[in-house]
Amino acid sequence: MSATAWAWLVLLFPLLGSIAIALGFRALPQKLAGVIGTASIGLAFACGVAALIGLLGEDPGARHHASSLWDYASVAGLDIKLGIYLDQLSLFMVLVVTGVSTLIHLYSYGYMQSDEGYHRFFSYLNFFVFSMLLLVLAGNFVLLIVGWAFVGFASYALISFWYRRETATRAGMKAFVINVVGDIGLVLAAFLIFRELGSFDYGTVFEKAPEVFSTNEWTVTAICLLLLVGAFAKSAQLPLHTWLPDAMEGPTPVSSLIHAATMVTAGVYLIARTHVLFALAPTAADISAFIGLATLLVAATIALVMTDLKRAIAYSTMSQIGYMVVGVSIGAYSAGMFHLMTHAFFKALLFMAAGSIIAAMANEQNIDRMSGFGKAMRFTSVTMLCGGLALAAFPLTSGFFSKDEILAYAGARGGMYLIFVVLGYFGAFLTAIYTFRLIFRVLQGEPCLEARELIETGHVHHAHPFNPATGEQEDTDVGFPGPEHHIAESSAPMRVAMAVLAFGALFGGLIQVPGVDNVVSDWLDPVFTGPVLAHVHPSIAWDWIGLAIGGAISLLGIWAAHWLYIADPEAPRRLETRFRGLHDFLFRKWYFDEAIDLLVVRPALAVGRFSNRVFERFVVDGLVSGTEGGVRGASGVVRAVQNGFVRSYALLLIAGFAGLALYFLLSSS
Amino acid sequence: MNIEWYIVLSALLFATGAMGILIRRSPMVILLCLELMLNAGNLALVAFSRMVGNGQGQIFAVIVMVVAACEVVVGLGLIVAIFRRRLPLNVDDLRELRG
Amino acid sequence: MEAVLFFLAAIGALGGALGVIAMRNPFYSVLALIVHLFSLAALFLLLTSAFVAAAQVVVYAGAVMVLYVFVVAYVGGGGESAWEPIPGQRFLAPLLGIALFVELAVAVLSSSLLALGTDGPDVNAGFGNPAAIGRLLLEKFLLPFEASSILLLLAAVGAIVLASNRRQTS
Amino acid sequence: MSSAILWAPLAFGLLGLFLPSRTVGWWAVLGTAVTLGLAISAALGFDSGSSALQYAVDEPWISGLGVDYSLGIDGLNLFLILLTAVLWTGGVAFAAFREQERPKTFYFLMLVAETATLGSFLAQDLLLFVLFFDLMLVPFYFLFGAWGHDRTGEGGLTASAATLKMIVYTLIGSLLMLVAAIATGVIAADGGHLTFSIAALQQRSLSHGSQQWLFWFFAAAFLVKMPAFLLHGWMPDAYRAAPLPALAVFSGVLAKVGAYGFLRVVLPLFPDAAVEFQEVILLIALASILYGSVMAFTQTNVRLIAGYSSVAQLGFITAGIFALRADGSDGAVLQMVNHGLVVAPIFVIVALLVERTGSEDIREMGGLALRAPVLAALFLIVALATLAMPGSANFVGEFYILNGLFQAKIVFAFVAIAGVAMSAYYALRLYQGAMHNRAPEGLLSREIGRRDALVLVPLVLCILGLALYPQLILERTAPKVERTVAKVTGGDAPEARLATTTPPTGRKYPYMEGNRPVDLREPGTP
Repeated sequence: MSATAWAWLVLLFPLLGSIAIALGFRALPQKLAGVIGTASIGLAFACGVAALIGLLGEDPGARHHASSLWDYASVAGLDIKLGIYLDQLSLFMVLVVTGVSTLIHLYSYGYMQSDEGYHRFFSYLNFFVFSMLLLVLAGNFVLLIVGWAFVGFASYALISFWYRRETATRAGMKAFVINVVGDIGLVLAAFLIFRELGSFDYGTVFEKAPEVFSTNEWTVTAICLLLLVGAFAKSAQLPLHTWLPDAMEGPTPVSSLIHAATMVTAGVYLIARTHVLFALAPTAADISAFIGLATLLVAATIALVMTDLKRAIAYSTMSQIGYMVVGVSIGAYSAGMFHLMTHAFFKALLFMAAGSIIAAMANEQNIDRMSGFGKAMRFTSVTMLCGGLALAAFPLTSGFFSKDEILAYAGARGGMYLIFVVLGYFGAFLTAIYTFRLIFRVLQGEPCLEARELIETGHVHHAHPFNPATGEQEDTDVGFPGPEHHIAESSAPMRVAMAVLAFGALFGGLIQVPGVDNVVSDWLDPVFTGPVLAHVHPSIAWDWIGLAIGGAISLLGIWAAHWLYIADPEAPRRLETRFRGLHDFLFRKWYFDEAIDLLVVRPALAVGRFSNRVFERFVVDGLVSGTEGGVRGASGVVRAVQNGFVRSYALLLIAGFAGLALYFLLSSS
Repeated sequence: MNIEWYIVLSALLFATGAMGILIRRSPMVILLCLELMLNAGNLALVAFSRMVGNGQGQIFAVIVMVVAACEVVVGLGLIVAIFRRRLPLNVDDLRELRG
Repeated sequence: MEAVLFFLAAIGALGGALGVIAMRNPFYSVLALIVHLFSLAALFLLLTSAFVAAAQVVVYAGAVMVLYVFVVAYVGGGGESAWEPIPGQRFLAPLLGIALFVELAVAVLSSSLLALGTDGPDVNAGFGNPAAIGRLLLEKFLLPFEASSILLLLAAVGAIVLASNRRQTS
Repeated sequence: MSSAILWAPLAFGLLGLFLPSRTVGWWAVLGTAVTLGLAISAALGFDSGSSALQYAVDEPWISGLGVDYSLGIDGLNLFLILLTAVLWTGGVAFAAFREQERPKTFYFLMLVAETATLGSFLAQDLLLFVLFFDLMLVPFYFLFGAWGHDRTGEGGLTASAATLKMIVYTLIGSLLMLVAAIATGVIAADGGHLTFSIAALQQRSLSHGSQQWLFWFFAAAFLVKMPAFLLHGWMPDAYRAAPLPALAVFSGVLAKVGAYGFLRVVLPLFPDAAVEFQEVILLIALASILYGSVMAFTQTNVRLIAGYSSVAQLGFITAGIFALRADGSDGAVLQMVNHGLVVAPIFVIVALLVERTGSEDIREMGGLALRAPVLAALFLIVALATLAMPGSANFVGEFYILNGLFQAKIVFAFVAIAGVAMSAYYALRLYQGAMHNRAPEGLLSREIGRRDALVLVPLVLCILGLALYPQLILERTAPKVERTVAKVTGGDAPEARLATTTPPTGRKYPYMEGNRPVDLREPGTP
């Protein structure tokens, strides 16, 4: 079988799994649904590997194939086929997505077992994987948009999975609407591309773009900026990021899969996919890079003060995606994609560990109330530490290599790009602090009530679940984990998934070590030929110097976190009172939500209210009563004639007769 | 006598009848005025019949008489019915058709 | 002679007609109409239409008018008030009447009808007598004849229904 | 074939009057199903590559006036006829599962309405079109007025008052159209042979001045029918009054007749005026999109949310047509079908929601998904299609429309696309409000019944099927649409200009502006 046939199968299995589970939601036993869900993703991963083997047998320059099933909508000059485009980049993404997804499905198989909505969950999750693969494999911009919107929907459905929680449904809506804004950016970009290049097809577009556009021409810049709207909405970059922290209302495996490992990195993939266009629009690329940089710093500062465990990790995700965006926007494509992969490992892992702890806390997410889980949950704390080390770029872990490669590339470009190096390392310092803030506060210290219960009785704390945002009791009948939700650490599939990811987080970076091996860049680089932003290659020596600095900063950050949260536990509080204004500013997340509320939501609602109360009543109904008045006035005249006097009617009749006779007389003479 | 005299007389009678319908308010008299108009028509028919020397116009006149008789019967029946219900015998007071 | 008779009959017919619309009392109107009908019968005779004239006298001036007289006697005369409730009616009605007359007259006289301005062709003696009419009715116009007889029947039934004593609840 | 499709519902409706009241509902379902079968067989025999009129019937009817009984199917109306047949089958079946008052009259009127609607789609003669267009109103007048709901308790109107309002609005438009239709024939005849055949009228050109006023007379009728912004005053009251099965077909099909009229009548007959007033109509369309969307997300009555969303969707369709490009109009035709397939299930679902909650206020609903997961899933699919989720046929339609608009009038496209974002919000709000969050006290939800599923599931399957293969409609529509649009933009042979054969590939090729190729080469260069 050809590589593209395998790629079609990659798409097919998750879709079939989703449909099978959805249709059989009454008939299938719960376990079987989980098995089908996990197996279909596993099969997709296997097919991805088969496609990889297929591509490996070909010349590196010829490893791109397009294939289409049927004309999806091709009339009037629009060429929209149901087609895929398989090359090293899309296959790389396929492998990352299916690989991580398989593990997270495995984790969910255990984690969600006491949930009433088990079937629904796996159906959605499989659908999400299908959508993500469609996004990655799409052969034209229209299918890209389809995949793009499908993942947005899957994200919505899974965020509001516990649909009786108002905070969850509201967060889902927010995510969906912001994602639609992104979709619109993509749609407009596609229109502009079609106008200039006459095609939506990747192959045609990328081939023609260098011939048609000159560098930094406004059209190509506009295209890139519109693409960035889509990318940033999906990847939670400023200022379209506010949905991501709220998205943590969803079940933790969802946060792990969609809002950490895969979907939110789609924007990075998009920029890499359309690198030809960005290479022609360096200005747009620079804007993108600076927004990425701003996001990484803003998110890192917010993560420093977040008290909600999952939200803190979510802000860390934003920050890490900032690194990737910087990477692919300055030309370090392979490095960006490499960081995407390692981040998928360690961030998925961190969420899994967080999910385990939150389950043990009976749904409490506030880290102020957690402590001492290091002793209570050995396995979880070890894996969490692995993830944390990778996130903090501890030397020789995966994050260590991938993050520094981006910064090394920026350094090699020199000039203005040195800002990225300096602030990137500053961000890394913050990353190390906030990561270990979480780890120290959750795992270390005197065990809290729930942790003590676990240590002493071996039982997970038993409480009715409540909504951490509002404090109200949850409806468990819709599928919220009930009081019997005693899954923390106990399920073997969860342990397997966490162990595999921990291994990846620790050692995944070793496939791309400067001067040693270059698996990722060797594989991806043939994609990024043709127009590129810059032809630079940091020397191996500079790479290692960068790595050394990165390692030092990471250690410094971990030491600072240790000093703040272990050695001198009162220090954070002192700092908080000392810099109250700054703390409030960070704690309120730089007031982004408030600003959007003020600038977008309120005006829209005001317009709606105005339309409803004033416009509809006075103008439209005024038109109605105007019409009505006109009709009534006209009918008044007619009514006056219809006065009920028979003789009057007779008069009219005879008048009409006389008039007609007169007409005939006049016309005949 | 020229036929046109008859025709003009017929027109005059017809106009008189029409005027009567417009002026009078008693349904009874209105019926009478209708008779006037029908008879004006009859006169014209018979005159034309004579003019062409063909008896068919007279047949029409006879049939108009039949119709007039029917109309009278029904009209008078209505008047009696109105009277029975103690409604005013004045067409201006029967105004249910007012719009 | 014929002209004298015509004018006498014409004056009678017109006078009768004016009497119908001018009399306050319906009873007098009915009487005026009888005068009018007799005059018309005379005119018909002048037009050598003997049967129609006879029918006019027998059916109209006889039977129909008796019916009228009977009903007027039943419901009572009762003149109408001089007050005219419809504005303009009193002014427009004569105006329209005159307009109608003028128009009809103009229409007939200015038209190019053949044989207008003649007394009509010579006709044989049997023209318009009952035998001729009867033959026409029963041969050529049998269907209208039957139809009109059915109409009469219906009218009779209708009149009985309308005027019957049965009180309907409204 | 055309005649059979047209008269089948009426025939069944008349025969139904002689049946016992218990069976007349099923008889009506049979009638609509037979019509659907005929429509499907017509679609199967349809020659997809052709722009010619198929299954044409052309008999002189009132020869003195030049009115012909002229029917036919082509790319413009094929799927609208199918849509009509499908939705009527669904709507009548949905009604037949429930007790109706005076069932004989109800189903008779429903079937008369179907014939009238099919007639306005099939008619190829201008006066025949006008006749059927006006005839559509009559059955709905009685259906809304006699079977409708009085809303006086909610500050609304009685059913008959609301219906009267609708009739007054639409009649004004219809009368203007009647005048314009007669005038078109007479002016085009110019003393010669009088004909109202649309194809023949197309050959005769009207002067610019007459085109101007005729255009607006027709546009008035069509815009009221849709309804478009500022002419939608009848919609809220009528939608609240209407009985739901009738409303489902009304909203699903009748609104499309207006948009269809633009393509069938206005563009071919008044091409100059269409170009001249393009921007005015586009402004109206944009206002409909924005206003409909804004209103849809402030309403609380579920019927009105759907109603205002229709205003917005019809705005998109109008905008697509008046992009005056083949892709815009292709998208518009596709979107008419899509929107019909979406809005009718919405009203069916609204009926089910009202049966479950006893209220039409979205604030008094919630949490229904718990006991009705299948209903929730069906609703979700319909809601996603409503918001033109990429991957649905609605998205393809909107994509074509907006692409046409973008290439023709870029500014309008930017404004119109704001409506897409808003549609996401109001469609999800409708779904969420009913299905998610906590149920109000005492609300007893239950799963969709088998019988209602029988109505709803096929409609949803249609949505899904089209989502997978929108080309089904596009490829049959495109040839005729291209000819229609070519007439407006003044091209001679559509093949020579349309991008199907010469895609505008970069600067080396002629540049496309609107639908006209523009040569961007320096003057003087060969």
